[in-house]
Amino acid sequence: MKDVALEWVIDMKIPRLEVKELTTKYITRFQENIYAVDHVSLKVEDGKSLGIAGESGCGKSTLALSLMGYYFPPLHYTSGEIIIDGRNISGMDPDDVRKSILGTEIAYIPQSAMNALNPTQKIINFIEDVVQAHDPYKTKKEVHDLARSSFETLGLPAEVLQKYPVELSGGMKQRTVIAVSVILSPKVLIADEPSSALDVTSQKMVIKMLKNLMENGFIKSMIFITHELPLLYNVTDDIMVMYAGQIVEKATAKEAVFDPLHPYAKGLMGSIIVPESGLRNTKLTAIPGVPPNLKNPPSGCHFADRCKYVMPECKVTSVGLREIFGGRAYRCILSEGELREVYSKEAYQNAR
Amino acid sequence: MKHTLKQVFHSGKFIVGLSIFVAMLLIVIVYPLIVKYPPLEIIARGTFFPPGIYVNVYDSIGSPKYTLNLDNAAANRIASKLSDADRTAIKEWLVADGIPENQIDITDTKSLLDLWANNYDPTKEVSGMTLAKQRYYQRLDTSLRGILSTEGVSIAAKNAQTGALEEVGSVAQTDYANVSQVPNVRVLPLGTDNFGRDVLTELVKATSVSLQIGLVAGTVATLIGLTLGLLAGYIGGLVDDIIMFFTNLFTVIPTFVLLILISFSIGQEHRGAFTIAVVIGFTSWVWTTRAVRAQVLSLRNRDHINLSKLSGHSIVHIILYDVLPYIASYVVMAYILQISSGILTEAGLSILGLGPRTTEVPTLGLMMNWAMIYQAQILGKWWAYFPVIVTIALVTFSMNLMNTGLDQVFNPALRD
Amino acid sequence: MPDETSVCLRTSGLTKVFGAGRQKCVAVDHVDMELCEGGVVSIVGESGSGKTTLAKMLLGLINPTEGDIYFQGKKRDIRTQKKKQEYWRNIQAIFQDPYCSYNMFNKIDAVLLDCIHMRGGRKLPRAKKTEMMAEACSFVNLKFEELTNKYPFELSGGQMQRLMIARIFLLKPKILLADEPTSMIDACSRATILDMLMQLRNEIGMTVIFITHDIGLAYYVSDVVYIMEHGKFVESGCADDVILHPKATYTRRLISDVPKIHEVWDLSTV
Amino acid sequence: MEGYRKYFLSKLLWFSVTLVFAFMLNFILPRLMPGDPVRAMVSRMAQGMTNATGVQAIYQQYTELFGTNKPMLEQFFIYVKNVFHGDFGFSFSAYPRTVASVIKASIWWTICLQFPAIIVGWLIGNTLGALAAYLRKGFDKVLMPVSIFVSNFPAFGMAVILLVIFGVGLKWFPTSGGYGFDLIPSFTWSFMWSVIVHYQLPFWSIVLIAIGGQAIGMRSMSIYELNADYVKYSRFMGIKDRKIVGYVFRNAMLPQITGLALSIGTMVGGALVAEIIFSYPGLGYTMLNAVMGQDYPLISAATLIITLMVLIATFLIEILYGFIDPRIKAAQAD
Repeated sequence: MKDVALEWVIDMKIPRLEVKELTTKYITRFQENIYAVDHVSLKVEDGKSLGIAGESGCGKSTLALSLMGYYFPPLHYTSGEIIIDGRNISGMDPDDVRKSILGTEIAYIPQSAMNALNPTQKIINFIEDVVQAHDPYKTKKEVHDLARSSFETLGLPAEVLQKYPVELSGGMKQRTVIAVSVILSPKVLIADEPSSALDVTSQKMVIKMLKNLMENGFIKSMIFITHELPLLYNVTDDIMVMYAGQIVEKATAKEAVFDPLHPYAKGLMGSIIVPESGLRNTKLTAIPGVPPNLKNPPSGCHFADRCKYVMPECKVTSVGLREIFGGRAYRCILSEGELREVYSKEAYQNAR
Repeated sequence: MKHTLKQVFHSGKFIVGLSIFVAMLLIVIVYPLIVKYPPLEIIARGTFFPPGIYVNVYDSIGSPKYTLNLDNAAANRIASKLSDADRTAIKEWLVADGIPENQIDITDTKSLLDLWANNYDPTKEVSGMTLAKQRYYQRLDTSLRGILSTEGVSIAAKNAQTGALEEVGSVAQTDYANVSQVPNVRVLPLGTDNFGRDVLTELVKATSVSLQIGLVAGTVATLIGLTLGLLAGYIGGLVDDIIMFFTNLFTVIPTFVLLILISFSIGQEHRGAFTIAVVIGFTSWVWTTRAVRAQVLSLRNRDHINLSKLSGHSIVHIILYDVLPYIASYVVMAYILQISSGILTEAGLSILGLGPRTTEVPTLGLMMNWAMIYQAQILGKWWAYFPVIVTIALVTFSMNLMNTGLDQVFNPALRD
Repeated sequence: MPDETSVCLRTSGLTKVFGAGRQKCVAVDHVDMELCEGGVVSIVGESGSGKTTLAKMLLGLINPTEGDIYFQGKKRDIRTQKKKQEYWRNIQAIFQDPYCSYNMFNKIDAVLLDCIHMRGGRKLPRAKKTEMMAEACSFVNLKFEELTNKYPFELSGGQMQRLMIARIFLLKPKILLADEPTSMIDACSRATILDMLMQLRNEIGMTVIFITHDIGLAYYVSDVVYIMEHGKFVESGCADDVILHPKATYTRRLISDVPKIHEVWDLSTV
Repeated sequence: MEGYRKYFLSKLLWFSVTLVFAFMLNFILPRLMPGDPVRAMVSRMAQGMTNATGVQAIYQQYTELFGTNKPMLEQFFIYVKNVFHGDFGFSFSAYPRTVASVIKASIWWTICLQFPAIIVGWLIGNTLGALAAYLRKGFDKVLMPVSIFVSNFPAFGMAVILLVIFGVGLKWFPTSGGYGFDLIPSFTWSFMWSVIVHYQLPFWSIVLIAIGGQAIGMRSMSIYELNADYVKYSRFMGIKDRKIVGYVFRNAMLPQITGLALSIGTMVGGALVAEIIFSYPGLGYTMLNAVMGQDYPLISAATLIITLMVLIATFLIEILYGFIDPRIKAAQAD
């Protein structure tokens, strides 16, 4: 009994995935550095899912790639730590990461499942390669049994295994990719826009599958990346908003959507469109301007140029992430109270 | 646009290709301005004179004489007369005579002749030597003495009245003529060919003709290919089906074989350089058509075309301003390739004897054909074929290098 | 139902078939629709529903296999280039992908000048043209002075789409067909584009046909909504009715499958 | 399998259509010559012949063969019928041998020389191109320009250079012929050895030419494939780089097979010229002799045979391609 209790305590204490001040960069053909992920820290605990939101080019997809701890050009690791189950993988030998982390500890679902599978290989042969890359002594039969049982549990027909990717429909392909990703029962799943290329019905099926994976304990935690905020709100427990390579807001899904603190997050949430009554009476928020070029990011707040509430010091002082009560955090020079005051004043004026 | 052009000129491959090509072009243009010999004039009686400076012997006797005392003159003279076979034979005799082998260096003419002069004794019997071999050594000895003589030679002329020879002058071994004072000197940097023509002058002319053939063939092929590609891609439907039917047909039917048939059917007397070029052009449009069609197909559904239509522009305007600029880079690349393959095809045809008729102008292929017929490659007359191969290779290489450079600029995926 | 005079565009039995034989594909299947002057109409459908094909037929970019289009009560006639030009003075479009909508070899001035010329302004003095272009740019919050001698691809996606609206501002057509004008644009620039479109509609009183796959967006912008499935309209009507009280199974499924934030998104229905 | 059958049938249909067209070209082109083609032919070649009865015999035989006095369509059917019986008439230059016997004597030399050479060149070229794409840096920097240079090197140039270096200079291999002049074709060791030795230079000159173009094509294909999404995904699933490179090369190689089918015609053209340089007793050399001897029937037959060979080779390659690339099956199943 005591052991169980202790394990429970440890489980609570040590997050499944912890990232500390991770910075990665792209090196272009012209040897320019683009810091697409800039000192990002995050924590995901067991049974929790984390969503990452942001507009295109904010670095959310790069963050997904960077979290794998396995880098290839043009993406390069710069600094920071990635800790999975207490193991720091950022300093590990790439081949060790490949063998003992990828697919078994942490798995990835790519943005475009359409092209994620080798077109000239049957699904089952790819699964064989995946399994044998981690355990070369597994026999073909064992792999086939594993694949079949795993596909059946996930509600996919076993015939899919004998097919080539081109023979599958878009939604089926995406679900197959998810099934392949979790074949080695990874603890953490990183899904990068897994459903944005699909129609709404297939999207719903994919989301349902992911949620089932979480609920049935196939995976312990999930990081879900998308630009579709309503989707994110429905899928994950927590939401992080990224802007120009940095995290600007970190909160529970509900707080992030209905009570954002950072001016950018506020704008983003104000632009949500869902087919619900009352939509026609809301005024959508627009944020003028474009995100900064990450080749030479501004020295102060990255959002300063587009911010409605900008002050002269915003452009010069670099702003850190402010942690507030309840695990929330945001990146702004103003305090929580000051921000709320600004927002309520604005709402009052709009109402008049 | 400007930016892309700048990128093109930053591509190393393109620059190297362009430099080689421009250099060749300059030579082809400038050389005939300086050297005005007719390229197909037969100047040599005999085949394959090696490259060098040809000095008129008659004129050099008549030109002012200078006496130069040069130490190695005699040795050089002997060295040039003494063949390798003779040297080995001398060594053989000397070894048989008992001289240690390591003391004999057959490349050192002076010491070899010294040893010979000191040791050779025609009367001496060497065991195992045949009579014939003995005779050979005796003859060798006599001729060596002749070479070694320090006497000059007399020049005699026939007396017009008596018919007797009279000495009119003499040439000493130390006499020199200044080449620039000899009235008749012909430099043949690449010797002469099988017909006795100056290879270099012929080569320059041939390069220019071959480039023109390539240009005509390339232009014809590109124009046909561009037109058909645009029609097939832009209009689509039945037009596309018909054009693609013929395009696929001519892709599979080997062009070269088709060319052989056509060239032969035209007949020797009708085959001029221009005709051949046009025929080559007419048989090689397939690749351009394919490339242009593929590009136009992907462009056709781009919204800028739709927008242009909505702006009320005519089909001609749309093709000229909205389609052509986008495919221009591909067309230029295809054009470059067509020119270079046109040159190669002409050469291949000519080697078969189906090139332009031989009487008017040389082409690179014809030069190759002549060299092959006269077996220059077997006879070791490298100057008759090697410069031709190098020229063809350089032309096609430079063009393809430019093409690869362009490709890397326009297809970013191929960059490193 | 609107009376006959206010209908500016009507289709009857509009059909488009691609291919033949076994590859035959009916993209648009006997579509009837009516468009009232000054209204905003949305056509909502998933990819492959035929909405873009329908749009292209309405624009006169492709010919229908069957059926007719009536423009301002008369049967549309665009058989000659001249008549086409006339028709296109009345109907214009904004396309989905701003990066593909411009000829990258033409400068921004050329894009706008084209519109002035199309409205018959070819002979206007240079200064007048510049003034018109500057006015159009300022309408969409762009500075004309900064745009001259620039190419469209030097702008951001949102700016390019705004330039498209400036184009419409100059052309002042009767009907604007917006084919997913915001789907390639970030959410926070979307509102700007939509606001500008609506403002322009109010100013010049044009009719807007909004083509989208996003049923929420359709609800937000339009008065009338058509729901399209496999080339057919399955439901149509006033936006509030269709979205809040859908009748067709397809519409109901479509709406229930879209994630919401105030209402519960029921995953069990898949 | 259904999809593949459809693919096969469509290819077969296409092959037949091309075949008919090739026949027609071969039939029509000589008839486009001004004047009576048979008269022109016979009078042209009669310059080189002294045997007056022979000339007359040939003239008779060709009016028969071409049926010049009959309507075009009938002429065509006569022609096709004769070709199917292997009857191409008499050769002018090798009279009284028939064209069929001349072709029969040389066709195997060409088949045994060119197709192995093209396939070996294709294999080596693809391997090098793949390596260049994968290794990059130094290897690529050297291989690329060399490939461009070699692939654009004239086929005859390569042949001549090999001949001069290894035949004339080093004397490792004989410079001409398919076997020693003093030997009679037979299954003896000395004859076989002679054939093998004579085979080397023409073979390698064709291989070298084929390598360059294939290497360039394969390099671009591989670079394209290396950037594909499945590469990233496979990496993140922990699959070893070496295995992923295997996927990439397989996928890049498959389109190269179609590339081979498309370029085989061009390659054969170059290879014919290489035969000429080495006086190799194949169709290329036969064709040279026919040109020199103004032997029209022989040229016409040789071009037809080569076209047929290329068509069949293309057809076989495409059939093979459809069999091994699953993407084809899927595309056809639609």
